[in-house]
Amino acid sequence: MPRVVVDVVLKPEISDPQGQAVLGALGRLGHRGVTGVRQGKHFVLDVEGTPDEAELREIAENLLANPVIEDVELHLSGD
Amino acid sequence: MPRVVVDVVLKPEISDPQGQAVLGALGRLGHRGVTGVRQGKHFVLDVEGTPDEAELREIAENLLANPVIEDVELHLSGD
Amino acid sequence: MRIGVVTFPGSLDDVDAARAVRLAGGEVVPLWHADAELPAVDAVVLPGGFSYGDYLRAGAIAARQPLMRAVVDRAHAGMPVLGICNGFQVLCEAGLLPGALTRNSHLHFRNRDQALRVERADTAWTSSYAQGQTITVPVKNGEGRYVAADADLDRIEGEGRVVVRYAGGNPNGSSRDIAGVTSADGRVVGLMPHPEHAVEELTGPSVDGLGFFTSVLQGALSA
Amino acid sequence: MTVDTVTRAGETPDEEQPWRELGLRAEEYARIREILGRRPTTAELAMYSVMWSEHCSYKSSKVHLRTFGDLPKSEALLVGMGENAGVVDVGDGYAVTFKVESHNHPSYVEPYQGAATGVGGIVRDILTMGARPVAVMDSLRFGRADAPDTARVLPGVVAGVGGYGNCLGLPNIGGEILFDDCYLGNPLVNALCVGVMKHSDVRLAKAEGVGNKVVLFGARTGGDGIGGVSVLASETFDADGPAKRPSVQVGDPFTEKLLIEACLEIFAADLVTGIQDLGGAGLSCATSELAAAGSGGMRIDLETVPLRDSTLTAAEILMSESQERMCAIVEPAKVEEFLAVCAKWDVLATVIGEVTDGDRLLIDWHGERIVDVPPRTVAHDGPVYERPYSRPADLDALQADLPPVESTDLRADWLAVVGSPDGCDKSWVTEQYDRYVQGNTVLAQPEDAGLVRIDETSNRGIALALDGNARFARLDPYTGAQLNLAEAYRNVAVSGAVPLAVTNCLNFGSPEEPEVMWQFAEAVRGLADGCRALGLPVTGGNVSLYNQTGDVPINPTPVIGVLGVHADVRTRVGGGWRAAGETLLLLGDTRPEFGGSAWASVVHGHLGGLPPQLDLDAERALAELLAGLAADGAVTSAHDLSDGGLAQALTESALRYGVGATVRVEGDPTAALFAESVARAVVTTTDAAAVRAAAEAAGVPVTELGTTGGDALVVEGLVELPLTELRTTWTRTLPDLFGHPEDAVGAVPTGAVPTS
Ligand SMILES: Nc1ncnc2c1ncn2[C@@H]1O[C@H](COP(=O)(O)OP(=O)(O)O)[C@@H](O)[C@H]1O
Ligand SMILES: [Mg+2]
Repeated sequence: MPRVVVDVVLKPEISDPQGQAVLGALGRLGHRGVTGVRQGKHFVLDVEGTPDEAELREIAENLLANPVIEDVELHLSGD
Repeated sequence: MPRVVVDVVLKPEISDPQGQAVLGALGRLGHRGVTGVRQGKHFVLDVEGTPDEAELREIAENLLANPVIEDVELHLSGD
Repeated sequence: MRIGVVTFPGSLDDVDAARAVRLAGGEVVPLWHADAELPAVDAVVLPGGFSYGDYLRAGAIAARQPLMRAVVDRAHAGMPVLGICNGFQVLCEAGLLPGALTRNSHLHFRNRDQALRVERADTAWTSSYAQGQTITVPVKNGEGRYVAADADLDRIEGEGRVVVRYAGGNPNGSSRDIAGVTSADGRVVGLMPHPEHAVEELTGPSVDGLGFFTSVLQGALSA
Repeated sequence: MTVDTVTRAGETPDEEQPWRELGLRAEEYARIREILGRRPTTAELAMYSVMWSEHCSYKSSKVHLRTFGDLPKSEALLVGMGENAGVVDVGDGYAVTFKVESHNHPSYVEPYQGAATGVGGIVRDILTMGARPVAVMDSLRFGRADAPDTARVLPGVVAGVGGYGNCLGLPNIGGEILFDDCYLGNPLVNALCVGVMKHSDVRLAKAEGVGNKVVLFGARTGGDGIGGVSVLASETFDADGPAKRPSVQVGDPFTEKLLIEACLEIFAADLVTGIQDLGGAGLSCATSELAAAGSGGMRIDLETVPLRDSTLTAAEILMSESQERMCAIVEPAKVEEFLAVCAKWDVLATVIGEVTDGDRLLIDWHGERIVDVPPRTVAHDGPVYERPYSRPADLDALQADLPPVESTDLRADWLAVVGSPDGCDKSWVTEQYDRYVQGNTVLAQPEDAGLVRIDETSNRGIALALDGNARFARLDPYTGAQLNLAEAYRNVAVSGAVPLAVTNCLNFGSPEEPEVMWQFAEAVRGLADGCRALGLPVTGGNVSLYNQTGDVPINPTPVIGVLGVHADVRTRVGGGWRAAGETLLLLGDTRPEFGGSAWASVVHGHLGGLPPQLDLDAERALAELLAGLAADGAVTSAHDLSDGGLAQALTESALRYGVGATVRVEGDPTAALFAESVARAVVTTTDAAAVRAAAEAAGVPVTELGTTGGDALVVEGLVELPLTELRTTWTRTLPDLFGHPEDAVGAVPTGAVPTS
């Protein structure tokens, strides 16, 4: 597992002004088929040696994400 | 296809201070197994009606990303 | 001479840009982002701020507003356009200027009085300066790091498109100390520092910024 | 789930209700039942519980704050305490409103968003008065600068203050940033906003006119921050940190910017009869306060409130503290135009109810009545406690523990004081704030006061300073509060402005501790007495209690803001020396006063004795002198003496433009350099005789200190400090702790991974 992807998204109950702004822009540009946008962060980590899932989960959940307002998705498979 | 995911990453030749800062912090916290970090953006779009791949690609490549410095990955399958 | 100053939702320095135009002797025409038509103006200033909150990318959403299409068309026809800070970001996003502006290398917003070297004194917006002159104006941004692929930077430099460079320290990690660039015809200029905040002794670190506005006015007179 | 209607509440009087979980006490719950003559509905219970929380009802502090209302009437005061913010006449038909507010607990839980939404909240308070916000300031307290948690909290707070204020286009013109162990588990984030309007533009939070519409505008209502501010601000954190995490809110400064522009256009077109921001307690607060202030009642259809989360219950909607929302009362004929202005600015606006001729606040949910209350009982008739208070048992011992009085190494002490986290250069912080936007900032940090031009033609301006020395207040809260007032007053005066009015943010520990309550009562009494002596009104303020970790309260921290008016900002006076060969004069008297001083703290780790002696007559004389000198152009710089004494002031003035000085001091050198005696300032002039004459006429003592020039600070026979050495010591402290921005990357302190 040389490459790990972590997606960080705002918890559903937290407002997402960035996603709202993108949605508004899409509407004004005539892309009406998109009805919702949430914006998060996407991290690509290069990992060396034995992959330790617990450590990666710890990194993702407590460092890459702000656990107060964000959830994470860990994709160990790489891309 | 009600949900489309778009990941936007900096082109490899553009430096990524955010990823660098994360990497530095990880090192100081003792997570030495991570040898590289790149930070990008992660969009989750809700799409209604017929999915039009060309339109989504246009949105991803020309609005969600800046083609001068960024590459995009479009995941039509949703999550 | 009538100079349009555009207000986008989230524009902040539009009042300042307008004040600078007036102090330089120009007539200000306020422009609204949502209008499709560009009224009769001789030049346009895109001011600083956080248009659309700078959500997505700085300047990205503003660059795709109706009025910007008209501005792009007129710019291609030779109308002078100045983009300051967020306005510079808009011009890059709109494709009028090369390169892109990204998160500062130190990841902080930074506001300081900044020395700049004028590299081109022959654009529509810098003719009041002497080439090589050093001026001091405020810089204030969080996403002001000018970047492009190396080959593109070489081309930009080779074509003499760098208008101003940071001197005495680079505040944001911009490639090759680039603070501002111009279009091939020298009519469109974008820069991260804020000349409109250096137009009065009372409120600025200098009055060095006034030259940007007098340049375009004099250019129009002599044209 | 059945809706808990008013009818149902009447039919099920004995149903169990979670009043305790909502923070109410048994007698408070009983009182609600008594007011209503039945049990409250779930929605009513929600409203009463948030509105009767400490944060919203001031139930512990009210009896003391009344003292401010008893101050003599001030001619300048147009709107007094009790409104969202007080309004002061600053001449030429201009009115100014300003207020400082705390966001301490949210900033500990989530530093960036807590600080950001703190700025957002105070800006809406100012906007609500009808004013255009023109500047912000921030007063910050953190734990020891090298403590690991400070590395987590400080960068986030600073980025949050900057991130929100910068995006609104409000220049940050000053503040404070100080460190002490007592704030480690409880940082303080106090934000100030000031706004300007014409007299005729003053707006009040009042629901008048039967049939007028209630319009909610701004962001959608979500589930974030339900009970957030009020609950967070009304409880003590235990040593393990906060338990309540989800009440954090994410600020959206862009929406707030649009809200500001929309409101100003709405005010200009005279489209509202009353307006209120939504802050702590959200709609519960806005509806009950608007209705209580009016002559009639109000009826709301709660299901019309635009939601971000469709699963919210009625009670949650009423309690939600979602940011960036406002509520207006609009005449029916003006509703269309009102909505059009909002649409122009992309601001969502919805008619949610109307003003009625009854005297009740009625809230319906899909046609069923869920709230039927007298609005005053929610908004104003909350409990009032006369909490017991007693002088801290350790205070006598503390005051008897006298500080050292003699430096054994003046040079080392000097460098230690100016290089300490409290004394050092704050550019690391202030460079993250936009000071230039709007183009009217005449003075900002590192000047003693911020100064903003409010009229480009007449050059009229306003000055502001915020000061809150907590060591003095710990040693003697009565005097400490007055010393803070005196310092802010003096800071405004050195700029050449005339002090006019006072705001405050009182940060204390738990009011349930009698010793904390005593500190609070003493500080309020002190501030009131100080304002009376200086002839200044208190226009408003904020109280933040429960600032403690476990059972250890913070040092009492009354942060005092003083507003001044400057008739012609072109005559403003800055604090830096610009030229060599000018005469340096010290105004005021120095005594060997070291209690609570920076020198005793930094060099000796000592806190004890009494704070410096207060002298408000001397402050007044000094302020009047400074205003006169500025107006006459008689001085080229002025800097007040406070924390760190003369050594600190000389350092700051010299390093500003890199001009040194040679000075002589008389008497005890430790006192001369480090004492913190009040009512002092250093000025430079090219006409010493004129300044002397003016000072003598004003009864202000003058001492000639020396002459500016050279590239060192030389105190003859005592110390010589090259400016380069001083500069290195003064500037490196915060970057060494929190990262040198020059190091392109990887300079982020451990534990603070910046990913936003
Ligand atoms: N958090 C802050 N925000 C804005 N300005 C600040 C902040 N902290 C300090 N400053 C500015 O730095 C300068 C020095 O601060 P300080 O030593 O506390 O001033 P003073 O002694 O006049 O109270 C002042 O101009 C003050 O306004
Ligand atoms: Mg001061």
